[in-house]
Amino acid sequence: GSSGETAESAEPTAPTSSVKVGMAYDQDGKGDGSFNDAAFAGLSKAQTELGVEIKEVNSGSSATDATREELLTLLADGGYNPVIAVGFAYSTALAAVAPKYPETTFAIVDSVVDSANVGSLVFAAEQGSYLTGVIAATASKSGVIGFIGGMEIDLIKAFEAGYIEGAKSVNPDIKIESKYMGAAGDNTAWNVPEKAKTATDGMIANGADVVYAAAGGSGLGMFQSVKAAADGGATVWAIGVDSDQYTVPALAEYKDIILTSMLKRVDVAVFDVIKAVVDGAPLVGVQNFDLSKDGVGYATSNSAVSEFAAAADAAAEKIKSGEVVVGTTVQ
Amino acid sequence: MTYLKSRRFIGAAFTAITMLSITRTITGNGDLTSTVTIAQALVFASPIALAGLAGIWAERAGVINIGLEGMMILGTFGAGWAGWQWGVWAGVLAGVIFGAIGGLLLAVAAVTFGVDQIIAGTAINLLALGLTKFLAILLFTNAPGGGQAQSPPIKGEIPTFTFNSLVEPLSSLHEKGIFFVSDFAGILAGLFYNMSLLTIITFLLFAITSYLLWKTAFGLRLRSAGENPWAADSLGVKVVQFKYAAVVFSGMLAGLGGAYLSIASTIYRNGNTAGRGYIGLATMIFGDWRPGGTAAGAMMFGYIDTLRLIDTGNQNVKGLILLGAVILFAIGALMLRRARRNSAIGFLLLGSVMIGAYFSATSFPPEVAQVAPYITTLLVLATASQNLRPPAADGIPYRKGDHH
Amino acid sequence: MSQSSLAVELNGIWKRFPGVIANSDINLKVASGTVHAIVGENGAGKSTLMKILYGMQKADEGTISINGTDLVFNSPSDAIDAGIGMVHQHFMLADNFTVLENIVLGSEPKNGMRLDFTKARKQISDIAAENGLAIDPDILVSELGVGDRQRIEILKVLYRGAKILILDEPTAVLVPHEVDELFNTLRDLKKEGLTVIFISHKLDEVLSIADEITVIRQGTTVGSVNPHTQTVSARDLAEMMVGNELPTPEAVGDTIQDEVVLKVENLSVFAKGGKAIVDDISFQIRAGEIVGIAGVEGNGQAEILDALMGIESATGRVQFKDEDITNKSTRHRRELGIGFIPEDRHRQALMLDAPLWENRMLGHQTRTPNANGIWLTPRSAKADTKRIVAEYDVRTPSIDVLASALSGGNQQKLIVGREMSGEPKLLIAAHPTRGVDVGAQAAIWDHIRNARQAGLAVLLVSADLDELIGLSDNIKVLLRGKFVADADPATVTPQELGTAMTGAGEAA
Amino acid sequence: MNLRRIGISLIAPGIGLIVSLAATAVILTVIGASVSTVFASMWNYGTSPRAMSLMLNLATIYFLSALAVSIGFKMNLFNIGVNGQYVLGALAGAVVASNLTLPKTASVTVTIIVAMFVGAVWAGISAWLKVARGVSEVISTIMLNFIAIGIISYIIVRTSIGTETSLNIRGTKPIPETGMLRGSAFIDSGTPIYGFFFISIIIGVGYWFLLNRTRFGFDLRATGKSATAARTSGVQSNRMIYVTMLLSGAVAGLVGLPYLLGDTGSYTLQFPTDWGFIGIAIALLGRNNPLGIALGAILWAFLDISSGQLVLEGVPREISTIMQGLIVIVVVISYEVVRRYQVKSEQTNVAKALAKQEASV
Ligand SMILES: Nc1ncnc2c1ncn2[C@@H]1O[C@H](COP(=O)(O)OP(=O)(O)OP(=O)(O)O)[C@@H](O)[C@H]1O
Ligand SMILES: Nc1ncnc2c1ncn2[C@@H]1O[C@H](COP(=O)(O)OP(=O)(O)OP(=O)(O)O)[C@@H](O)[C@H]1O
Ligand SMILES: [Mg+2]
Ligand SMILES: [Mg+2]
Repeated sequence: GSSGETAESAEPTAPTSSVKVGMAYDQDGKGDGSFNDAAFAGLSKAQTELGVEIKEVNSGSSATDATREELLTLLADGGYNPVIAVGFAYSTALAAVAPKYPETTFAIVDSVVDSANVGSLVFAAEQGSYLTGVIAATASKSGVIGFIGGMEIDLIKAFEAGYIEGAKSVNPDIKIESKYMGAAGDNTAWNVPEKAKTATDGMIANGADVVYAAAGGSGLGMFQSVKAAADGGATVWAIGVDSDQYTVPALAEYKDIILTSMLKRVDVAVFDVIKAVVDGAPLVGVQNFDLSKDGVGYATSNSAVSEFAAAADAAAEKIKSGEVVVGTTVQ
Repeated sequence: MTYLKSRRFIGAAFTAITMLSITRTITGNGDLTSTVTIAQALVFASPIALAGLAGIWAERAGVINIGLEGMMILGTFGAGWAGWQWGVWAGVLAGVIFGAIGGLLLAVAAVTFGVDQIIAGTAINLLALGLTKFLAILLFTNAPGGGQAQSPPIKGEIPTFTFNSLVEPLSSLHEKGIFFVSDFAGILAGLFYNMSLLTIITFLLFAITSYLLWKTAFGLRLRSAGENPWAADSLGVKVVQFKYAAVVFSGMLAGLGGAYLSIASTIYRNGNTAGRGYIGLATMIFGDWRPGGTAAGAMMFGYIDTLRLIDTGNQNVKGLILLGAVILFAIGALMLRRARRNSAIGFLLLGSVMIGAYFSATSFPPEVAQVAPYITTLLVLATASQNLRPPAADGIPYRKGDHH
Repeated sequence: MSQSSLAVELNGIWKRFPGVIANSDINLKVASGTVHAIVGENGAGKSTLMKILYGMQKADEGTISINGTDLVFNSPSDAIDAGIGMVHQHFMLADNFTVLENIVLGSEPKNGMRLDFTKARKQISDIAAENGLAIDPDILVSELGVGDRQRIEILKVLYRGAKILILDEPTAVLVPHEVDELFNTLRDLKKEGLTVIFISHKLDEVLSIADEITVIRQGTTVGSVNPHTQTVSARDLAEMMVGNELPTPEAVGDTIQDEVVLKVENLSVFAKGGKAIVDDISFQIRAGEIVGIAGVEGNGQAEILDALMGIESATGRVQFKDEDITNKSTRHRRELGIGFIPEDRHRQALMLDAPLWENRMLGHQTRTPNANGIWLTPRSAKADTKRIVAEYDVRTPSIDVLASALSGGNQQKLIVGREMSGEPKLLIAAHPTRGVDVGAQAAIWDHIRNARQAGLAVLLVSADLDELIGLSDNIKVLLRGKFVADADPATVTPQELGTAMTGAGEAA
Repeated sequence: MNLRRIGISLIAPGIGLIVSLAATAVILTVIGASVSTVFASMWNYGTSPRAMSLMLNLATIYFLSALAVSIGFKMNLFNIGVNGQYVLGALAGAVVASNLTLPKTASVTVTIIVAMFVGAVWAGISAWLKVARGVSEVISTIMLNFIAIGIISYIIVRTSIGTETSLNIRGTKPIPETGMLRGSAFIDSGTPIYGFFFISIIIGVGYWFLLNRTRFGFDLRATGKSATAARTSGVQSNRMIYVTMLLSGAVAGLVGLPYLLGDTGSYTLQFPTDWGFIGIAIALLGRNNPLGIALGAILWAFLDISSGQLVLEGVPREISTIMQGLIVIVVVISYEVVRRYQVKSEQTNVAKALAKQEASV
């Protein structure tokens, strides 16, 4: 397959590089408004700033480890280097492929693959969530806050755990309501904004005035619910996740109720991986994107958050210094 | 007849509220009958109810429509796409039209070509899934706010209505916690709280269906195509035309159900029907191929989903368990009175198990609520199947003059 | 009467189906205000002709003229508009609908969009009262018996204001007093000026009610007789229908042995509502004996046979030789050596879209030559199918063709051949020669007689009284699920038997 | 005669393939891709050794799933519940296999038996509901699919059976290598063909024998062709429903095993859950005939695998999903049309042949 597909190559004015980046998303791929799009943001930044050629693929809805493996193989065979696998679902596949292409640099997001040429990009989501927990608890007047999770899996539970711990560090008596949109294995959990809306409605009805969602596409429902409550005169806030959702065009109409977002800088990590290859010093091994590396954090694009920034920044310092160690499971 | 029916309806409503009220009193959990719960349950129930209603139309005309899921998917897509382009009402229209196309395809395969209806419906589900995913990639990938799996937001909103003068006094009555009265008040208020125009349309479609199918000549002819198409043909009824009309309209309703979903989430997303077409089909059987029962079945799904999601302190699932037990005991008692001892013992036993579970556990995992509607459906069908009366020629391919 | 105008005139009607010519050049004239009977063998083309007249099927050639005007019917509505109504051989009713709904369907009285139930109810009760067809319009049809259903069918037609009434075998399912009621109704209708076209196999009935009789043979009209002016007997009509002398199965010597093969005690079969369809009957059949059951269709014959085969649940006791088989499965009964020729061959005896040789295995799939232990043996099954095809004169180019490709008569021959295979001890047969042509009929009779010689016991149900009398050693008359009389085939005449079957003998 | 029949039976899939290729070509043209390049690269890639190995592996899974569905279809039982049956079967198999310390043959055998048993039990519920309570299997199997997903997540998330198999992935404890059945790499040196590939061939042949050469198979087919005639012939319909449903569920229980024992070694929450629906489609394509199903499974797998190459060409991989959907709908319609034509022409032929015979006599 070498039919001249140059449609996606870099613009003529930008710097050019001979590096070809292959990016493999899981399932339906980008367009989820958070996690996958954050990865894409890093990729397109690399495209414009470094002039690399890019290629994106997705694994489709009934993917198996074998078909994921094949996708990575095709990319590696096609001369793409680095090859970045977005999502922990790729871990088995990558573990099988990476050793066969020692010359290629691979990276995987949200998982650890033990191979000399793989960069494992993991994020201390609990640390970032701790900060949003601090902000939420400080901002809350009612002493009730909420958390909306997508699928009930360990990855998302770490968000919840950090959030709760952060909130309790401010107000030990705070009441936190948590709800997941689907049990583990229920793939619809990421696609049910209307359910997230209901859950948020319920939390607000029970007094919650800050709600944080880590629920992929379902998170939209939280914004809708909070917006509706705010339109009804209540003082309520929503906290976004992954990207800075305050600046996401699709969410523009909810802007004013998005206090902040927990940033999981997949974009930074992706960009770093690409840049390292361009620079000739590939990032391999476990790359822990935590607070100290600015791999997680909170967004400040909504000026309303400045009121609570002091508390959050103080907490951040404590985590960085090791004074506070945030757990990844709900106590 | 009408008098009898309305009396039966009032009786059923009375029993339901009483059982809810008993449960609410024992658990002390006001959520069970609160205004918000009911209002939300209506939102969740509506797309399922529309799918069920779609099923009624097709199957009353003798065509099993297992392609409801696919037609609903087409509806979600149509609404997402047109809603993004031209606003929410265009989305509704496109959802209906896309669903109709799915219906037309089923009609061509099943009515014209006589393909086994379950097979044809399954094929439509497959096709709809592939087509919408593909179109989503084509149309939404580079659109601002869209992605290859989701549309950009739908423009505009469907108006919603709240009758505050009614809701407020009723809601405060609900707070008082009086047996039956408060529960009734909470439920009633739920019907006037945050009611979307689409939900009202759904109600109207149920009323219109009841009227059209059971009170008009048109309905009699349509149903005759599902009961005995050969007899209908011999009386000059244009059976094939009626089947086409019914199946296409069924597609429109399923498409509307899909559009409802997309509009409720303000976007189209791959997979956001989450099997509701199949659930709609189940509620239709549950409801004995009639609008009233189908609406009740859909409401059960919506109600359980709502309680699970607005759960405060994991008490709602517990409440549901108790509610289940109360209902089982009630049915058991009824069976005893009808001298059906074995069934009665079964129900009472099951009820006791649930009571035991209720008192021994402090909370239940959400999976219990997740599967509860499906188990309930199976239980209802297992106890009531013998009394259900599907259209006599449902699923039988019809060809003119083929009858012996 | 011959001067009166013609209500219906059919000229040169042709209708071809794949492999059969159902109607070839049919000419029919029906005077208005008369009852005109059409008779002919099974498959002669009567129903097809009537469906053409009613617009349900289109003739390939020919013209239809109603009251002197040439008309083309594209659908039943056209015929209804022309004042024609039809009561079908198989009732065309929706069980889950009420009587009212069934009657008004297709021509509903309306009040705006709404179906005007009040008006409909009134119209129906008016018509019902005028014609003595009383019935509750709000009851579900599923709760009604055949007599009532027939009344609904007639009401349906009258409700549409039909002036020409087609009745396709209306009496087949009726008990005698219902037949009388029907005939009274028909006479009333005739008095009001309606024209009735009436199809029946019961020639005595035809002679008693018809003003004119047309005979159809192999799709063609072979003649008309006027029973008022000509003296015709049922036998004359029958010979016109068949085209030659009727072969009569002759009873040959007594072959009855001592051994009791089948012993039935107090057998009852109940309908869903608890009504007894078969009501406490007892009888026995010895080896080498043929016991015939005479009765009008629908008096419990099918249920007796199904109960004996273990298909329908029943109370009482059934003993085969020394074994109590009351609670044994159908398969077990078949394996004991009970052959079964059911009434409805398409539904019960054939897999229409399977080849002949697979059909040969049906019902015998556990035994040689079709199976050996759990394994099928297709090779020997095919060889044996060829044997049956040869011995029973099944007209087919090959044993690999689908059963649906054979004509009904040939299908029947295959079934008879199959059930006579493997030396059955007992044969339970319903209408074994129905739809079979004259030559093959005689061959089947010979096969049965030869087997009887060898000790076969037979329970025979047949609508063909000559067949029943000719074959049986013993005839029992079944009426409303009970044996009401015994007849000796050596002495009884078909007329006597017919009388007993209709219950007319009861009073005597 | 037989050649003619085979020819006729190929007409419908042929039409399906042509129509869907044509429709795909139109779509490709509309989106501005080169039709010939896309088809050529699908073909070139799809016939490369590695892709073929992957294809056979995927086809193995699809084949088993379609076989499970078609056992029911043969007697007009619609087992829509293969999804639920196989996920539970695979989970049970994974749990048992991960706790076994037996020699390979014994361990794999036990795993297979457990998976089949669980699949059969789950299907058996529907059989019971149908026979004893008159509940349509279409609805009950769909409900049971939803329930199965709930049970799986409960077990993996909330019981000690589920562990974190790798960062962020929960599943059952890994199966020891002695419990795996990885197969051998004979087409492409790097990609083993599942051991289940051969097992499924055996099952396919067994299925054919069972259906066409045993009494049970005859009873089953007879029930499918005419339930009333079968009953009159001595088939006990209730028993048939139980046996068929249990058998279908048992085969369904196997569907997840090629992947479990050949690849993952653990039932994780990433385990695909929609192979049952694919099985329905392939059973329809293959007309419930094992050879047809095998071809259908390979076609389906070919489209799935080669679409992975398409993404590299900038064509959405979902184009293959559309092709699959179109093939199914066109094929089911053409089958029906061809069947009618066949019946009619056979009737006419018989009549003609007889007329000739008579004339010559
Ligand atoms: N739709 C059809 N397709 C093919 N053949 C048909 C069809 N309808 C009738 N025939 C055939 O046409 C012939 C005439 O059938 P018809 O039903 O008119 O007979 P009939 O005289 O009414 O017989 P019976 O006395 O048994 O009712 C038969 O051979 C029948 O099998
Ligand atoms: N309703 C129907 N639809 C399709 N084909 C039919 C129908 N009824 C009968 N046939 C076909 O019409 C043909 C004649 O059937 P019928 O039962 O009338 O045979 P027959 O004329 O009695 O045969 P024989 O010459 O052996 O007496 C057969 O091919 C039969 O399969
Ligand atoms: Mg007839
Ligand atoms: Mg005949």
